[in-house]
Amino acid sequence: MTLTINGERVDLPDGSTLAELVTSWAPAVRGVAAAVDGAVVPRGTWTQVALCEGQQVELLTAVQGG
Amino acid sequence: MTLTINGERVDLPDGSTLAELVTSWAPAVRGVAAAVDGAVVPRGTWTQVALCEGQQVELLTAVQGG
Amino acid sequence: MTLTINGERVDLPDGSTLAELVTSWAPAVRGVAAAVDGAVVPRGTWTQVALCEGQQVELLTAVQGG
Amino acid sequence: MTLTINGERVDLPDGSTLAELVTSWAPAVRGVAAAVDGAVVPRGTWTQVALCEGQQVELLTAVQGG
Amino acid sequence: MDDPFIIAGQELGSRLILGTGGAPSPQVLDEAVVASGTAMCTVAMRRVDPGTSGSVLDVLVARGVRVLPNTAGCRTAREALLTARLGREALETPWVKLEVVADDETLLPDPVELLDATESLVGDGFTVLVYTNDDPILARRLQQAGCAAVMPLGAPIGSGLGILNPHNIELIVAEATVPVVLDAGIGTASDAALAMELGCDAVLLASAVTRAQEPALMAAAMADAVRAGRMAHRAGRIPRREHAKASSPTRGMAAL
Amino acid sequence: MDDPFIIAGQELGSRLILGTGGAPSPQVLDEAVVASGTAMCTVAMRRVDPGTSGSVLDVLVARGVRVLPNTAGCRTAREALLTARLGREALETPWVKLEVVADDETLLPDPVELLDATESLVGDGFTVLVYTNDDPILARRLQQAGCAAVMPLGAPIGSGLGILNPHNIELIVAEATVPVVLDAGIGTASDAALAMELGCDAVLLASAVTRAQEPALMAAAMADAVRAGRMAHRAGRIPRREHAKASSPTRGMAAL
Amino acid sequence: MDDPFIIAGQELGSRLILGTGGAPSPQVLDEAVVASGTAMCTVAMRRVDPGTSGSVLDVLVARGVRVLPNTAGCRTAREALLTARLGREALETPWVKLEVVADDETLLPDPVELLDATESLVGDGFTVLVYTNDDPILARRLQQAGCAAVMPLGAPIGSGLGILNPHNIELIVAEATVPVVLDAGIGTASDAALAMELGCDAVLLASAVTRAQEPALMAAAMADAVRAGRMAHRAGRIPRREHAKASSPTRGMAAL
Amino acid sequence: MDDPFIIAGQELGSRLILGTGGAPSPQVLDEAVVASGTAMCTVAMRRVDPGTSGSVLDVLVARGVRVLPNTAGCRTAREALLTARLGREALETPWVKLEVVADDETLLPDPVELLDATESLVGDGFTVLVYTNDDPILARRLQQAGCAAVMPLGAPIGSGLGILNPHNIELIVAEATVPVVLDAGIGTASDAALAMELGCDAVLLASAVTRAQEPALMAAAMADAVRAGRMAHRAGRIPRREHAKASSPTRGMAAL
Repeated sequence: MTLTINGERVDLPDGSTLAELVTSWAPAVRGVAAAVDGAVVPRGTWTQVALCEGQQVELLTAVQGG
Repeated sequence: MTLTINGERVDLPDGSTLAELVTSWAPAVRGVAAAVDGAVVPRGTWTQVALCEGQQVELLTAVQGG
Repeated sequence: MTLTINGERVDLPDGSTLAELVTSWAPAVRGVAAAVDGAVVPRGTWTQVALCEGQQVELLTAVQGG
Repeated sequence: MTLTINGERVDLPDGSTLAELVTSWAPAVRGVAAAVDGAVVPRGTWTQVALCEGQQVELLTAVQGG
Repeated sequence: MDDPFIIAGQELGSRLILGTGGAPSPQVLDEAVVASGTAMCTVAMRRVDPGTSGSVLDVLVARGVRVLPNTAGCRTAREALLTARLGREALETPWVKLEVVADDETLLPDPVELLDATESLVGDGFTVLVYTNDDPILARRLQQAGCAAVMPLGAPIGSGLGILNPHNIELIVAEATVPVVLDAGIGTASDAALAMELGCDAVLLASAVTRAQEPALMAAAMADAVRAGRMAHRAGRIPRREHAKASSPTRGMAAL
Repeated sequence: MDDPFIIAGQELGSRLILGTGGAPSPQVLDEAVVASGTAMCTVAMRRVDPGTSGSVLDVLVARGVRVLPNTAGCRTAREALLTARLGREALETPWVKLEVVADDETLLPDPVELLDATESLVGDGFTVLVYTNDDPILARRLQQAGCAAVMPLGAPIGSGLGILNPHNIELIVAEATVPVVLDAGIGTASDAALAMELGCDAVLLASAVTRAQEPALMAAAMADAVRAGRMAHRAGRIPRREHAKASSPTRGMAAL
Repeated sequence: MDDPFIIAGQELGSRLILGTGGAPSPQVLDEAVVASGTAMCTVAMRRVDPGTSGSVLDVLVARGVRVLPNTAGCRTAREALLTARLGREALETPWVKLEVVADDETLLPDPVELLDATESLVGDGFTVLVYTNDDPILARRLQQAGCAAVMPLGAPIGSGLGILNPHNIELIVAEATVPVVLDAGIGTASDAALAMELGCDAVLLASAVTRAQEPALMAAAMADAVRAGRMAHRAGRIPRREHAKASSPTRGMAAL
Repeated sequence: MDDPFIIAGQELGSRLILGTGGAPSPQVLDEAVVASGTAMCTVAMRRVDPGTSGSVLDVLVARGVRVLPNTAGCRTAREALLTARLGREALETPWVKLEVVADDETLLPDPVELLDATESLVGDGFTVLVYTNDDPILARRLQQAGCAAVMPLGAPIGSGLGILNPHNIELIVAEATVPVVLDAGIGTASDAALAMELGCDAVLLASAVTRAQEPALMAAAMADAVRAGRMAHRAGRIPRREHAKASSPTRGMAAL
């Protein structure tokens, strides 16, 4: 299936979970937050969240700023 | 009948019109505007506006300011 | 003999020395300097300086300032 | 004879006067002043001032300035 | 020589707008109006006082200056809208100087109510000259809401502190799509000149003239100052230099 | 209306004195002189250049303004005295703008040489208008030495930085026994107005006008600014207040 | 000695809050954090970059400073709310530095969106430290909306212009019911000291330190400056006097 | 970390020099000296008062700070020379803070007498730290005359007006060949920090500390402020920018 992750189109195996995505995508899980289709997904539920075709996923982390 | 004009309770003969009130109240009609119960009453209609018991009338004019 | 010390006329026994004057006049000798008739007199010479009738003596010390 | 006029070495016929020099040198006499060997020479005396070998002559005039 | 000063399509003959508040007498006000050469004066709307005869209008009408009613004293958009409508009715003009202040101590505009009021008055057909703080973003928002002129303060009303933040006034001027009128804070002539040098189109002041020791003389001073500042803005000032630059030639010195 | 501006018994028709240095052409200078309404202009004394025809004098004489020779470029009292004498001879005037600067980078006055020069020139019969720094004590000394006008700087010559230390100018004005002319540093109209508001009797400027993008327009601006500042000074400005003061009545509000 | 600095019931060990933006490297940031003695640093929330290893968090966590996520870059209340929630989720803190700017040129707050966002975030349980302009009325409104700290700018972000309008900062401090943190505009140590002397409870700065030629040294300077300004505020400065007042006794002079 | 502060070959352990005038009691002075961390304090020379016991010297000697006699109150070079000699004799030090003021109202230095006095004292073997106005040329002359430190004022003594003309202080620092000490005018901590940021080597103040409501606390504030200003000067501040510059990354924003 194909999703948009941080603005890039990405192919993932069907049934992938948000937890799997974060692990593969982020250098370290610490300090990372995820939003799917504009809604924040609590860290504790990532393992139960199955991703679907066409979803917009945003993975954010803290950077130097402000 | 008794009305409140510019914050003062005033007795007026029944059937008084706004035009009569303004004439008696204001030194000069020029530069005067009237509001009855919070609504502005156009000058052109003053003669047709009969005042009623208990109404709140505000008669304003221009003064030195800002 | 009579001298002027710090602006005041003062009587001193004949033959008084500057050293004697300073000792009697100043609470502590430390930080005191003396001028006689407008000339600074080095501390080391005070014992040899005999005062004379009519001399102007200034005894200064450090005070809080600027 | 040779003089220094406004910093330049200039040859003049013997017996030249300051008046002659100014006339030949300055576009207009108005607003001109002359100094010979560091002394100001009043305008009225220019015709009587004979220049001599080696003198330093300064001819100044008004220019735009602060 | 100067380009015309135009608000909402109407040309005004002077870049100095005079507030009439604070004048000790109609006579003094009249002298100040004449000396200022102003083309428009503000007035406030207050309850008719049967006792009084004569009015500020007599002075202004006699001198042929445009009368601009304000909404001074209003705290909410609702009050301002009603007061503006009464002013329009009384003075037969759709122009209004919109003031919506947050309290009587600071007399500073309430940004939220001010923006609401601007939208309401514009929607009701008013030509809105809006008194605002010096926030460039609020000024932008007020222009998007359709105001005819944006009038930022230099300092609090009546304070005479001049222009506390010229940088903000420059930012407002830089992106303005309507005339910018420096309103409030002016204390003396050099403040008014500075406002114009910053690029403002006009200056509105009251206390600086009406409460001066000699109002008419100060009014004349302000007229000259506004003209001076406007010309200086257009003339292109010399740059500021950290170091000196001679104004007399350094060549051609005599050897003395 | 204004009281006359008098130096050494001579009334001058304008409180704006114009330095002629920096003007790109005699034509531009002429336009600036006219627009400024000045009654006196400064000139420098330099070596005659046989090549050139025409002179700044042609412009000034044609416009009927008084010519004030300066001693620009002089570093010592001796040089200044000789230069002043040449100026007096060339222009047939005992008036001189005395400048004795310490170096070409800062163009700041040398206080010691300046005081010596003032004493020498006064002794030699000159009417000395002295360009000085903003030190109130040196200004006092120069007046004791007999100068006809004391001319403190607002900022370095040609810097356009305005008046860097208004406090010193106020101190100088407060005890002055001769006219005080703010000389040097003016960059724009509001600077000139401020100088007059501080109590100066006149303003002398060159670069601010001659090097502006539009010299004649800036000259007109300066003329208005000097007049504005003078009137504001005489009119008695309102006090600065930390807090706002309403300019519209707080009583008589409608209950809306 | 000093009274504690408390926001939302939490005491912070330093009145200097450091923004981490602009540091050339984590190493330089680490040195600056240590030198500043700060107890809280801001961070921005941005998309994960798979390439990068290590993070600003490593530095901050290692130094034991509180991490304050901001909403930099947000233009609307909606964006700010979502970004704040992501920051809360990522950093497990309900504290947020709320920024809602109107554009990328001025980076000035949008007053309307900012007030909306404050209400939304407070309603959603956030502890809101809100970056605002220097309008005392907007600051009042933000406090009424429940912000935990109001953080007015001294000048535009990164400008280093210092505090352009101290008068407004004083007005904000005078009526504040929550801590006031001077945020944005600080260029050098004296600016930070001035902020504290005006009565601010703390200073937040980033560029002044991270973009200085020597960030760690400037961080140490800011730490001392904030402490100095705070003490000076509490010590009660001498009044400003127009005239001099001798600091040495005028009596007891010798007759020399 | 900082480079040493050296006058005439002697290193001083602090860049804050404290004037002792104005302290309400020796006890308060002692607390202020300790809190300031100063290494040198000024004293005035006055007639011995037989009545008094104890002296400012007891405090200073006990705290091990260097004592610097001044010539406060002197109006002429002659008076200053005699007073300096008495100070040298009394305190056994060739160092002197030279003051020659023109009057008691302004307490401003008399440039002519000051220069004469400097030449005389240097000729007599003194190490002269000279209190002067902010004229860069006079400062240059005093250095040519051999002073060991030049100490320009920021504002009149005891006025607390801060640094009225930073431009002049920068000019003095730029060409100084001896340490520059900002003396007089400091009112609060940010003034002291600014002095150091302008490049001064040290700050000398009295009233700002001794007449503050809490002298010891203000002394501590000044110690931090001087250190902060010095570090900021060395750290290289960010440039002033007319426009904002983001401190958070503009890339990597989430699409929300």
